[in-house]
Amino acid sequence: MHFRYQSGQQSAEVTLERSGDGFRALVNGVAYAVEVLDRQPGVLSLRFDGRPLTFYWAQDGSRKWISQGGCTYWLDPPAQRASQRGSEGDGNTAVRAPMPAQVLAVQVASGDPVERGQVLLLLEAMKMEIQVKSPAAGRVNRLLAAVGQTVDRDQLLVEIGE
Amino acid sequence: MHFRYQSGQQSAEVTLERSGDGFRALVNGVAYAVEVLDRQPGVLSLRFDGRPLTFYWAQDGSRKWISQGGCTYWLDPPAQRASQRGSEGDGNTAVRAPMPAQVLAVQVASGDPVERGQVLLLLEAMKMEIQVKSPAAGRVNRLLAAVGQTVDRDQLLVEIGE
Amino acid sequence: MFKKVLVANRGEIAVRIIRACREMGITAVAVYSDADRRALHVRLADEAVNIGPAQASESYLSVERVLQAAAATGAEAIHPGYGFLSENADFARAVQQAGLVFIGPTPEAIEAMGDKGRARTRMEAAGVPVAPGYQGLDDPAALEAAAAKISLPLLIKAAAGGGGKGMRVVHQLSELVEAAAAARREAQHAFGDGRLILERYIPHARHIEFQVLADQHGNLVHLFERECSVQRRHQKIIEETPSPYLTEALRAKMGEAAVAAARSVGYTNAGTVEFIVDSQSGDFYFLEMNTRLQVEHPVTEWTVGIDLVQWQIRIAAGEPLPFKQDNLSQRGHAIECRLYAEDPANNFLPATGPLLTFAVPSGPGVRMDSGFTSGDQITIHYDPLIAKVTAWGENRPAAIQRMTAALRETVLLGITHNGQFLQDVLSDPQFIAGGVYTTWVEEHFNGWQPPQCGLPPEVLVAAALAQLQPPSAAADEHDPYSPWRMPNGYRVGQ
Amino acid sequence: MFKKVLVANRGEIAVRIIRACREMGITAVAVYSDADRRALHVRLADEAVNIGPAQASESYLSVERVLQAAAATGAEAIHPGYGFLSENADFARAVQQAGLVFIGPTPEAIEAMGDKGRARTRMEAAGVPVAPGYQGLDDPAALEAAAAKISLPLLIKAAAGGGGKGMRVVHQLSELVEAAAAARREAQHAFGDGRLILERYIPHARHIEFQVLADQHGNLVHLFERECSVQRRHQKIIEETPSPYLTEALRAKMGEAAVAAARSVGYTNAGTVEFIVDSQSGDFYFLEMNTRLQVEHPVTEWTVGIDLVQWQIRIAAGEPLPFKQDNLSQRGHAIECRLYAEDPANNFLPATGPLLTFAVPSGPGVRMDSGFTSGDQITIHYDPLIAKVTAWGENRPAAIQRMTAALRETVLLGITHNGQFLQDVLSDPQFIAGGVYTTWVEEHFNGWQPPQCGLPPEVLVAAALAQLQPPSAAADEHDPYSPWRMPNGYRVGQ
Repeated sequence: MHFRYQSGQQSAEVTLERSGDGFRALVNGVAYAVEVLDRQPGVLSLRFDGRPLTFYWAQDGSRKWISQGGCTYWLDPPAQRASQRGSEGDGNTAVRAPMPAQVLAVQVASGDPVERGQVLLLLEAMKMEIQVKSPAAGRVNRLLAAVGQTVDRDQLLVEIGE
Repeated sequence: MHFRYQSGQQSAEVTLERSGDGFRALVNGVAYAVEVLDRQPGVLSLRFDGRPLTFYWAQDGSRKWISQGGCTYWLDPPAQRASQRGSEGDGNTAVRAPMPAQVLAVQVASGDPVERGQVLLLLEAMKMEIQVKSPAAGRVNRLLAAVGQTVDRDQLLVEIGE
Repeated sequence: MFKKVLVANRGEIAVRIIRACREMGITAVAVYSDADRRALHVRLADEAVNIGPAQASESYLSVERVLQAAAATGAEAIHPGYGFLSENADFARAVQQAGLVFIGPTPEAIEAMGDKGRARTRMEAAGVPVAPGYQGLDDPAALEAAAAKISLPLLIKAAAGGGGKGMRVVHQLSELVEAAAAARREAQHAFGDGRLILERYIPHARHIEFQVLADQHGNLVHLFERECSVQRRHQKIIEETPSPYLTEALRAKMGEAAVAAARSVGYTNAGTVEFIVDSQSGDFYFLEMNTRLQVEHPVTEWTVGIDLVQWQIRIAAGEPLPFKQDNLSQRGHAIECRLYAEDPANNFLPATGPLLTFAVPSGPGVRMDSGFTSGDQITIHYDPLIAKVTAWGENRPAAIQRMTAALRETVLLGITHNGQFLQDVLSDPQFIAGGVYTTWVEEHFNGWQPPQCGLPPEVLVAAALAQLQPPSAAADEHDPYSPWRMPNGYRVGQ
Repeated sequence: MFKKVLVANRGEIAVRIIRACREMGITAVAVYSDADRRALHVRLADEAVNIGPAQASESYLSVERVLQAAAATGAEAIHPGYGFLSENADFARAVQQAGLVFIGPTPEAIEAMGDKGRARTRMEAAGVPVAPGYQGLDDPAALEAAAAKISLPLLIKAAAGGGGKGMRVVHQLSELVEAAAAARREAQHAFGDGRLILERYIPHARHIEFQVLADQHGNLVHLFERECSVQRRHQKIIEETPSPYLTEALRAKMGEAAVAAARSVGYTNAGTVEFIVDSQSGDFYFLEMNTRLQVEHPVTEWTVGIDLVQWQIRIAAGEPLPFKQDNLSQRGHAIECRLYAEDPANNFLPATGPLLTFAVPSGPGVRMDSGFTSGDQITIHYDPLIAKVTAWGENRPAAIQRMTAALRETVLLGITHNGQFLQDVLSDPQFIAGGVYTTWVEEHFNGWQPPQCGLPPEVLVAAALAQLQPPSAAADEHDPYSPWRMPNGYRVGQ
């Protein structure tokens, strides 16, 4: 059984073979003896090369979250990292939401000239209000946010062009 | 959707119909408004006729265990109560294990005459030893337990006949 | 005692209050917005009433809707928790006028402490130290005259509000007028009230607060301090008691000041007097009084052995406190860590998402207060507080060790949170030495990034095994203990 | 301090000790039998060593195997927990001879207290009250002569053992010789030692024990009492502290006796001196000393504010106790309930099976010590103890209320257990009044049956909804909060 994972820049390959009561695992070519101690929905306890370890995991779409010993990891299927940030090389400067939020106010209109540092929008989340400022002087080429709209973190709000 | 359950002597019928965001439930002919508040593996929270209630449940073969408000219930599919105790009307007196245990000693042999109160076997479970005594005078007609054997609660150990 | 209490809140504090009611044999009524229709506090309550849409202003902040819910369910008293309507004197008054009991202080006490400017005046009169400063500064000339009498740096604060809004630090007199104008605009915008207070700014200040408890029969005690200097954006992250800073003499002095402050406004029920302490000189100054239960109340409960929520309810029902100041003492040390849905590597900005998996720590000396379980959602509508982990130990090092172990056991998948950041603070030598102050996190953890955990082989193998289908039952028949044979039940933390 | 400790036990106490090690930065090594290959204590430990088959005699009771495991892992000390090898002087000696540290008293102290007859003699010499009685009664004439000097009823006990084996109550002198012969046979069979002790039998006796703690530098203190009179088959079910029976004067007297008892055998580490108290007269008598950690130690930890397991380890490592008797006091009230896998409606006989679902209570003042999680199996091989629930409250009624709420929150599906029985005991007026004694459960709950919960409609509807398949995702797209849309994660107790 072969599995491939990607996490940020790193990728890895895992092979599992049944071996006695457990498994022989190959991770990037290195072999480990693994036994499943316990298996419950979302929890997995292993004896990994003799060490007992408990993992909590959850699936969110194609992403796997795993927690062990106070550290959290996420694993994606390989080659899934189609650059979410898209094409920013078109001369426009993208202004994105720094947090998931509701749009409280939009203080520019499409076509407006803007200065560097000028407040473009007000966002609010969890009783906290923040100003989204223009990172550059230019013109509002696209305005993709409206008052009352809910936006995700990193969602494109405004494109500033020349 | 129709469901039928049995618990000991009691049996009941449940009908569920989707209704708005929730369900209309009919239990033995009486209607209740039900909304599912939360649903996780083994846990179910309902708003039942306006009252929030959380249930924990588990399935063991065909038996459903449910816990709510400090009480535990078990539900079986209907007509499944084929008398586990079997035919005891054959003139024999059945001697059953009062607890799950390992058989420590068998102090009678098949065919032996026994007196009322005579120790037939010794059982041990969880560091506790108990004597299984004959409920009647008679003869050991069948001996179904051997030293070292693990027995369930209510498992037939000996039949005492005339 | 009340038969039925309405809990006008949500999240962990609603759960906490519902638990207290259950232990006291009181029926607990929850209220909820549309976004909280399936929330834990709703699932745990005996009854639950919808009070409007997700926006707090139309649900949890609506005096009318909350009172309607109380009337509809026949609740005799309302516990406001913290936040929302808890420090709203009009609400407290409306509760009384509806013939119900407000579980908290009188509307008059709330009002007396609600305005920072007026509270400052009252505290001075009561002999409680306030930071050198002035208020009622309407024109630039008065401002400059006042500033000249205080040594630099200066702090400009809004008289009406809190939470850092309308606050400015002035290091040079030349910045004064412009800073004041900006602060006034911000205060006017946020509170509809542009009045300002000018105070000496205390660098390396510690935030140390005293819990007070008072019945309706004149008994008023303090339950010692909580050190709350580990803050980001003026919000507490880690609180503990006893404070590693206070000497016995200073503790006694501040405790007396807290009692005097509360007594001067005829305070009843639970409240907290917050002080700013100059860590160089040991001088302390009244900051404000929170006229309600505090988020961090569990560390006091651990060390003083008093159930604050149960006493809030008993005091509101008219019971007298059975103890005096001399009967109270602290035992051991307790710490609280706030698990926030936020990204410490992104200026601590809020994060939202599903709690796919939420496993809580257990074991002796560990307490978890949470308003959520696995499967719940954290939305943009409310507070980022997911849960509070508190740990008690025989002394401060033991409490820190236990808290560290508890945080390592806490599992929170599906959402960005500050769990790793909290672990880093707990292991920081300066924190361990007790030498922190309110701007310490900002200065010391500026640019913080989560430690690179890498991709250890065991995690990759676990991921593969997690997605592996169990073999047929027959395959493991030889092993009566095989985990693949286990029935598929509910399971809890270790 | 030790770098690595081997925990020679299983179940909740192994988990408890592993936790203490983790908090102290010590690597914890678990041992396990074949039946426990996947047990919680194995999953939680840093390392784990198989020590043999399911039978305890060939695994957890094997001195050789445990020492081999310690040698193989490089452990410096062994914590024996309770039961198994914990009161085996030969084991303690073998540990020392292997150059390791036994976390417990000296072999000599274990031996001095291990034989009831010899311990009785030593206690008399140390001025500790023992019940009027005699030992070394080999022939019927000596027996009758001794019996004539004690008032009826009489208690015959095995000198070598415990746990009720070889025990007989004699109400008439005419029964004496035959009862003694039967007791002697039973004792010979169980302990290989037929020696008997004859004592006055105390009806309506209370079992009250004192926790002691002693370092290797001569400091010896008691940590107050535990009332353990709620028993079935000589095994404790519910324990609490303070005892509702003791006056301050009697507490002080018994505490002194406990300290004298421990000091007379040069006791070190944690131990418990058990007394029988005549509830009519208030007279108390030494029963035995348990030279190990006790199951019910959490109630002492709650009220005294001392972590007993951590101190056991520190004492074994040579640390001195930093407190004296006068520094110790109790705060509030704590109760423990033992959740047993047994059928209270079937003479409390053991039950086995899977823990399909095990949800533990939470909230302030509640602690759960368990050796199992959902999916684990309870087998016939070991103890019926599934978990211990402990609750702390400001006073006894508050602790009882909290414990009742905690038991109602505890979910244990798939196995017969005593959870409902415990709730019934807690709500019994005689228990609430504090008027119980060691035979009270047998007398008062004889023929107990679980209350008929019936089949409420909500339970039937929940069963149907539990087996209902979620609708297609599309069906609930209009509801962003639909529980059917929730991802399928792990979830923990409320």
